[in-house]
Amino acid sequence: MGKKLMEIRDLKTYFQTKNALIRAVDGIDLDVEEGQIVCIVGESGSGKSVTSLSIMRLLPGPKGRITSGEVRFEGKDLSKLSEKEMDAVRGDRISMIFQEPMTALNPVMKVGKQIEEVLLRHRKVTKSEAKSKAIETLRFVGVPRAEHIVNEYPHQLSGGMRQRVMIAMAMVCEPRLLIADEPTTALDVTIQIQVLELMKKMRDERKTSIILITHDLGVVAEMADHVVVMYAGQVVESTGADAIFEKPMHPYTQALLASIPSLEEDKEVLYSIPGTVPSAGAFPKGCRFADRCSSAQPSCTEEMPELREVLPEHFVRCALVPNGGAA
Amino acid sequence: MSNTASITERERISPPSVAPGKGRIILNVLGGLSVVGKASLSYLVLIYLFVLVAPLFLAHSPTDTDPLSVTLPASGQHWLGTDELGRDELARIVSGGRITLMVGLAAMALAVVLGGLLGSIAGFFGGKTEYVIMRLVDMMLSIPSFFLILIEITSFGNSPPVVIVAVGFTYWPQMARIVHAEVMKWRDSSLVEAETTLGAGPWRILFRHVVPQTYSSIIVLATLGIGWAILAESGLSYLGLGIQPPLASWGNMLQQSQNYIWTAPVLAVYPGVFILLTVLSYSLLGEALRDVLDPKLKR
Amino acid sequence: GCSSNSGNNEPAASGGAASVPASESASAPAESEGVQDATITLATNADPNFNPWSPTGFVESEPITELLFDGLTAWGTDYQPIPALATDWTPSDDGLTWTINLRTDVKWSDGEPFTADDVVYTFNEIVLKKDLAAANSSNFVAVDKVVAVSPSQVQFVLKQAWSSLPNYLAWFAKILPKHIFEGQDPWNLTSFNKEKPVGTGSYVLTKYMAGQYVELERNPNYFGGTGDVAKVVFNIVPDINSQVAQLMSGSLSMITVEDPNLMDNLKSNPNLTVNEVSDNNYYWVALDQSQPRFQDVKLRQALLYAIDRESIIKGVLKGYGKVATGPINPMMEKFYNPNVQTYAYDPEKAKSLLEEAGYKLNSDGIMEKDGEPLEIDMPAGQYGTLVQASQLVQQYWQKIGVKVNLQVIDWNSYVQRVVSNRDYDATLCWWRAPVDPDILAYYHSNSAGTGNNIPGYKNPALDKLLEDGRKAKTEEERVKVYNDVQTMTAEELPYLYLWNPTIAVATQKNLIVPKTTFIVAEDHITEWKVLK
Amino acid sequence: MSRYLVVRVSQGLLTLLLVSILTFFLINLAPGGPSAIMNFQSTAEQREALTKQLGLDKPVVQRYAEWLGGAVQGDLGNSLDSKQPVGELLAERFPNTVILSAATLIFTLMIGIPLGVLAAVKRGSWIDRLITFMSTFGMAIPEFWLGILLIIFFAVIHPILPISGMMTAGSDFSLVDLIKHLALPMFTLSILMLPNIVRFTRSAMVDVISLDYVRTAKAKGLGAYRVFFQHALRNALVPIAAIVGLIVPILLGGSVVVENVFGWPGMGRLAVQAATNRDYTVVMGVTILVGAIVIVTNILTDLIYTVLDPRIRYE
Amino acid sequence: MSEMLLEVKGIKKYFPIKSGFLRRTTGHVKAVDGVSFQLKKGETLGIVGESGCGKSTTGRMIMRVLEPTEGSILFEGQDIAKMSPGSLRKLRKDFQMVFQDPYSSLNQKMTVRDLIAEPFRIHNQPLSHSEIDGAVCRLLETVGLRTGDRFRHPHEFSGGQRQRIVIARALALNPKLIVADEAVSALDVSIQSQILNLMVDLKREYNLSYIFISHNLAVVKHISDRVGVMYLGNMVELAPKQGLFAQPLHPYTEALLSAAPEPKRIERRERIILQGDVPSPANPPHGCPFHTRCPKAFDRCAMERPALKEVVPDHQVACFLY
Ligand SMILES: Nc1ncnc2c1ncn2[C@@H]1O[C@H](COP(=O)(O)OP(=O)(O)OP(=O)(O)O)[C@@H](O)[C@H]1O
Ligand SMILES: Nc1ncnc2c1ncn2[C@@H]1O[C@H](COP(=O)(O)OP(=O)(O)OP(=O)(O)O)[C@@H](O)[C@H]1O
Ligand SMILES: [Mg+2]
Ligand SMILES: [Mg+2]
Ligand code: NI
Repeated sequence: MGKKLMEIRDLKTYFQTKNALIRAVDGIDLDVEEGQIVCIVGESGSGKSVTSLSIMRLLPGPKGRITSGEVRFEGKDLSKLSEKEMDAVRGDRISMIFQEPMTALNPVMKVGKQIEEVLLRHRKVTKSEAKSKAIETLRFVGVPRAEHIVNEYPHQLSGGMRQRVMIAMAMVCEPRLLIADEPTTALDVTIQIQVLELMKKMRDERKTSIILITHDLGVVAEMADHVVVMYAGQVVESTGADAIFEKPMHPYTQALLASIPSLEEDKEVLYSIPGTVPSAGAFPKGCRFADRCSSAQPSCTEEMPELREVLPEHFVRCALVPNGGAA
Repeated sequence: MSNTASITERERISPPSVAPGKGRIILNVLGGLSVVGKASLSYLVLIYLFVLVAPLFLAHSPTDTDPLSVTLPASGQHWLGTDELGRDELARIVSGGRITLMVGLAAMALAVVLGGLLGSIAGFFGGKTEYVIMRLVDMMLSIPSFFLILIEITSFGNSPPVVIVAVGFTYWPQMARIVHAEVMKWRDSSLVEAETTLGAGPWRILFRHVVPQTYSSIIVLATLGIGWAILAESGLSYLGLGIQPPLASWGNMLQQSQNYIWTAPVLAVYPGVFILLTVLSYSLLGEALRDVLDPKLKR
Repeated sequence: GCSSNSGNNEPAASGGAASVPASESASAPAESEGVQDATITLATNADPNFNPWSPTGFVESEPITELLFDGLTAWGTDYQPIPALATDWTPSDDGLTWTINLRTDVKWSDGEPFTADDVVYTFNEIVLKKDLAAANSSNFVAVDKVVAVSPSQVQFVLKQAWSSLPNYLAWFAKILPKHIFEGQDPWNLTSFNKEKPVGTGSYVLTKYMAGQYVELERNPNYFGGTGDVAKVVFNIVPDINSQVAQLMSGSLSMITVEDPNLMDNLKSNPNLTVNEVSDNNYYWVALDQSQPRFQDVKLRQALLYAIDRESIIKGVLKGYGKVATGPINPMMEKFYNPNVQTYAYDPEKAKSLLEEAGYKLNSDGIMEKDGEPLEIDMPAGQYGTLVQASQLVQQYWQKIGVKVNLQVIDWNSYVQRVVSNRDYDATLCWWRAPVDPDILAYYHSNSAGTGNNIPGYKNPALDKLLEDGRKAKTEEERVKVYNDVQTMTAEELPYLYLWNPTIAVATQKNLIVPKTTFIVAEDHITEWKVLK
Repeated sequence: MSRYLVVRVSQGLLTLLLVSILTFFLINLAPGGPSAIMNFQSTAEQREALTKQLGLDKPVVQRYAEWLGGAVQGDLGNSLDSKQPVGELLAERFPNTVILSAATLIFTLMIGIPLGVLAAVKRGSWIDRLITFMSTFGMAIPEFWLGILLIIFFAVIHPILPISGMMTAGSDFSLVDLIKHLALPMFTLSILMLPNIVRFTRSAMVDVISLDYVRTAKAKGLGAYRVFFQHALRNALVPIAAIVGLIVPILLGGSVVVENVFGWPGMGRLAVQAATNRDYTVVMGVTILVGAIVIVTNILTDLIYTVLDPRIRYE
Repeated sequence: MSEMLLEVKGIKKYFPIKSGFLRRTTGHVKAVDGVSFQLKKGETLGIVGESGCGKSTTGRMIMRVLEPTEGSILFEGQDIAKMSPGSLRKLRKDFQMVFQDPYSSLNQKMTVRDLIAEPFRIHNQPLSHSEIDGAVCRLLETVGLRTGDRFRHPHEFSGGQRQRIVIARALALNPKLIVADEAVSALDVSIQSQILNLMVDLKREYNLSYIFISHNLAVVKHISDRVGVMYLGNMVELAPKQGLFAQPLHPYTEALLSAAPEPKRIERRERIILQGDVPSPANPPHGCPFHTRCPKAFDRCAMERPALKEVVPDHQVACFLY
């Protein structure tokens, strides 16, 4: 077990909208060790992106704010830093990759400049040093003709290239932590695998920790050391990658795995989870998965279960899972 | 074997609903307006009621001149005083308001119909039709509206219908452009494809499915446009080209009052303030509607 | 009459001609020291045309051409013709030839000498050339031709006797330089008309910025001596409110104010002097005489009885005006005949006259004759106060059961409709003419339909009187004829006479000008005093 | 690119042709006539002579053909009123309108863009509401009314600024003098324009601010200034350039009234004079010139796009 | 499983590239460059391939919402590619489409009832108000929605429910063929299976045929009988699913299958990681479209384009290796 790089404790991020208080992230615990890839999976709207934005303190406007909890990173609580101190962390110690490589790059700025900008902001370097470093980083992420590409605009690049530029931008300052929010969703499978391999290379060669957000269990299986399953703003299961696929304990995790078709085996009928995710503005009182859960008990709707360590390093939020596992 | 759970499940949905009438929808929209929007709407409702109903209660006719009591200050007899020919200012404001508000509405109605029709046809059918219509729009837009109105009015005289047509006629290209852009967004949409695959003809798709998608932009634009039309009429009146006496309009009252700016400046205040408030209300209402109907809509 | 010009604002710096001081209590200009070489700033409301005869030169040009050019005669402050380029003028016995002697010491501003040829050229080649249709040229229909007798003498050869010639020669009838115009199209000579006019007047043009200002400087060679004013700048200010504001703030030296509303206001301003002057001007309503119904004098009288002119003058004109009794202005004391039929406001009388004429109120409350309701289409042109005045008339007439459809149209369309097509039932306008009783052009049957006889009134008896007036040799004769004319017009009402307005010339306190209209004052600019 | 220009320009010319036909027939079929002819005191004989002099006795179509023939060769004819060549008249007035419009445009852009950015950045706050409300307010005031109020204020109450014309009559040109004269008309016109710019900037910025790359810029640790001005505003400039293209006709239209109120010797005043005097050739000249300006601005804004946004390229 | 329903022969779609304001055609996007296949009654054909390879374009041409540039589409023997709009409109009820984004393919301003009744109205079916209502309710029940919700608007439904509405609408006229273009891609994983199950059920119940377009190999494998693999406007492999997934012949199919992440922590067969990006369809390479990225390419691949040919019974592939 490696050294803890980041510890998130009971993070709550709420959005105040005109009609309701949206509890997008509702008490999350998350640990990231050095050189570890932590995957967060969960359905759309379960709070994955908001978690990452909360870490980065990039929540939109006055609406959304961190209500409580702490984000300990290298000993500092990020949620307590001033905006200026936070700026120094962003892009340097922690950096981030977003889902849409097209829109995440500034369309009117040359690619090279966008990378250099980070260096100029965080490192004492001259422009030309920044440029050569940018080219070097682009080469590292496998961009051919890097010295030409720096002078091109994002729209002149293909999707895969753009995402690599994003990665280059994120790693040019050699951050300790990379947060990647669905970095490959917009990419084709054959390109996706290239990008995923690249991220592995980053972890292996630079010991960067990665939080990888995805809803694709295939990607999780490919990449994760540790998996966090989110549902309705909460962590419902959190454990090592092997355990999730071999012994999923939370009914939601189980259902999820059962409901996706696989290339390897043929399922006559897919399991399907009835109903839909409750809306973040109106969560039920008890277990948030209760009304879709096939094994739900009346008590489930009454009381919110705790996230418990049922096996070593295996946390589950379900009242029905006994300690020691074997649901 | 079918997974019946997925087919027959009864999903959690709030209580069974009945068909909401159009009225409900309108109420919902109005209810969603911001405070400023509601205030503007209330002002507009009141002012329309005022100009429609007030004549029943007014003691004076707006055309009754009295040379011996010109530019009187406000009094119990004449609540807003009298104008340069001794006519009751309140009665003039009311009857001028009728005309002004009517010109605004009618001009905009014309612009909406003409612009909406041409814009949506251009946007939907594309090709040569689009080219011709949009060139026409370009042409209209390249004559600054004021010049065009100026020429139209000098050409056809300045009876209210001409003023309405002239003002409306200058606004339709703007309308057409927006509607064109909005409709064009839908031209290749899956909505249109879906309807096509159902076998619907192009006109049905255009008017039943695509045009309704642009209603909110049209409503917003029209609301803003009414204010613009009212201003345009008053600008025309300033140049002596708007609605003509003995008909009153706020614009021509303002224009007349210019001659009394040194002696009876209050004559310029009443119509000016009414124009200001009305145009302001329309604009604010338009903004508020934009927020409710289509938060993404931009000009 | 009224000249067209741009915009609908009342022309402020307008070229009224013939007026007398309204109040004789002129505090004589203090004999204190004047400022030599002063600059004064006047206003005009549009870009001028420097050609005084140009058909497109109107009130905006007149105050400027008045300073740039001279006529043969000019107005005295008593509105009698005084010598200008002419030294004296005498008619022949039959009245058909006027012999005029010219000054010999006059030079054009380009140095050329002024001679009889210039006069001959101006009249024969410009004014009397029908094809050119020079402005005001219709005033000179009685002139056959002008002959140069010697370099310093010309003869005006007339078609009929015309006793008013010297008066009309002072009325914007400026002499143009032959050496510039010869062989040129006078209207297209923009180098003269728009850029560099050459005149004999007291001032010469030094700078003209289109749309901005016209700058004149004292003509060093002017024959009439020099005064305090070295430089006259005409600011081109289209908006009357701006003009007034500029006057109040001191950046204009003087403006003409026709709007009675402003007069009290300006009068109370301690920095301004306001001279009230009356203008030879009367407002009237013309009723289309080609329609039989308007040929009935009872109807015309009834319609005049129905208008409360006293109240209009008191209320709307703020007292700045007098009820007009006929075509001759009381300022022409000698010719004015006060003892004519008058029409004090009397709606009852109006109604009974209508009844006499065969009209009855119908169920709609409208007067009706033989099933025809008395409905009047009344176009009103957007110019000055015409629209407002027409609205007042409309209201008065409606009170006695006459339905009036008022149609306000822009000035050009109005002229086309009323003057060109004579397509109206009634219309309200005004005439402004030289201070002279000769009104033949506006009343003679010959000018019905095509000329200035707008209503198209035809009356052989009146025609005869007017012709006699022109032929009259002595003043007594003329007085008698025009007295009769006034009696007849008052009874017959070829036009419904409304009022004679009083206008005002407002100046800064430190500028002392003769108490006359703007244009006449300009003829006497050498006498202006600019105080410290 | 050059082919693109050729096509744009030829389309512009076609538009101008249509504009000229529309204008010519409208104005010529209008009642009334050139004020030379429509003089109240003229006799029928004079009117007839003048009609002939001005060539107005010919059929309208023939006159249009003649006008077009001249216009194609760069001869817009002579004013019916002053007899000056229309080209000269326009050359006299056009620079003045340009001075007023350009000053207004620069002024409004300088004030409006920062205000719009501020409103967008502080979206939802009271600053935003205040700015939005003020700009709406500006859109609701009849400009001539505002002009008159300003005249009263500055002429009488505080006579510190000249209220008419573009230079002190009779004095030599001086920049200070020009700026003083410019102040009021420019301010009035700005009140008319500012709302457009502010709102448009705001909405363009709001759009951009919520885009991913602005978030990326923040995620890179860049400071607020760099994020909003280097990244966001730079992108928002594309739609703002578009509004500048749209605003030019509004500006020229608005200047008609403002030029009249403040006696500014520009094309707007010329146009109103010409229209009321039925000075057909001048009306045509102004319309064509204004149309051409609008077309040229549109082409220019399209070209500016390519500078502002590398994604846009015209072949 | 014998009767031929649809026969697509060499369809092509070239989109003109119009540049800038000029609107001049400066080239063509060869979105679909000669694709042929057949579909039997009751059969499901899956089409996979990377983004931009022409899957949707193919689907839309079959629906005739796009005019094919070339080729013929025989639906029960009639060539719908050449049919007039009028007669086509009548035939349309036989083939329907389900779109990727149910939200944008539904008129937001209409109630679900009106939306589902729309096909009846379009085809002027002489049904009374209550008959239509009944039909709508039946359809809603078929796809598993509450009939009481029929007066709601689409935005009041979740993604999966909206997709059901779209399916109900497609079913309204008893079609024989449904083209589903990325019908489940926009849905959450847990909802996706609901729709897939529904589609399978409906197919059995109504003997429907599907053309199921997706980039998700696992989903295609789950639902299809046969699978076609497209690359850059070409069909590179077409085979029954068992054969294709067990024994991919085309190097591209091989790479695709190996790159697809599997939700399993197992040792997988050797990864084939392709180099570079998909070429642009506006400027496709000469010869085999895949040769620029193909690990097994040889000289001939750059020279000529391989045709789709049957190398194993029922298994067609376009590659010179076979
Ligand atoms: N700006 C916002 N205002 C209001 N609510 C928001 C906002 N951003 C997110 N939310 C809400 O927060 C909840 C969590 O959203 P989040 O984006 O984290 O989901 P996610 O797990 O990333 O989903 P996806 O897989 O679709 O990206 C959702 O219910 C969403 O509606
Ligand atoms: N209307 C159009 N005009 C021009 N090009 C088009 C048009 N529609 C599609 N294309 C182009 O045709 C090619 C094929 O597009 P298509 O949508 O069929 O791909 P696809 O396989 O469905 O991709 P995806 O998986 O992203 O949906 C693409 O390169 C696309 O850019
Ligand atoms: Mg997300
Ligand atoms: Mg597709
Ligand atoms: Ni006159």
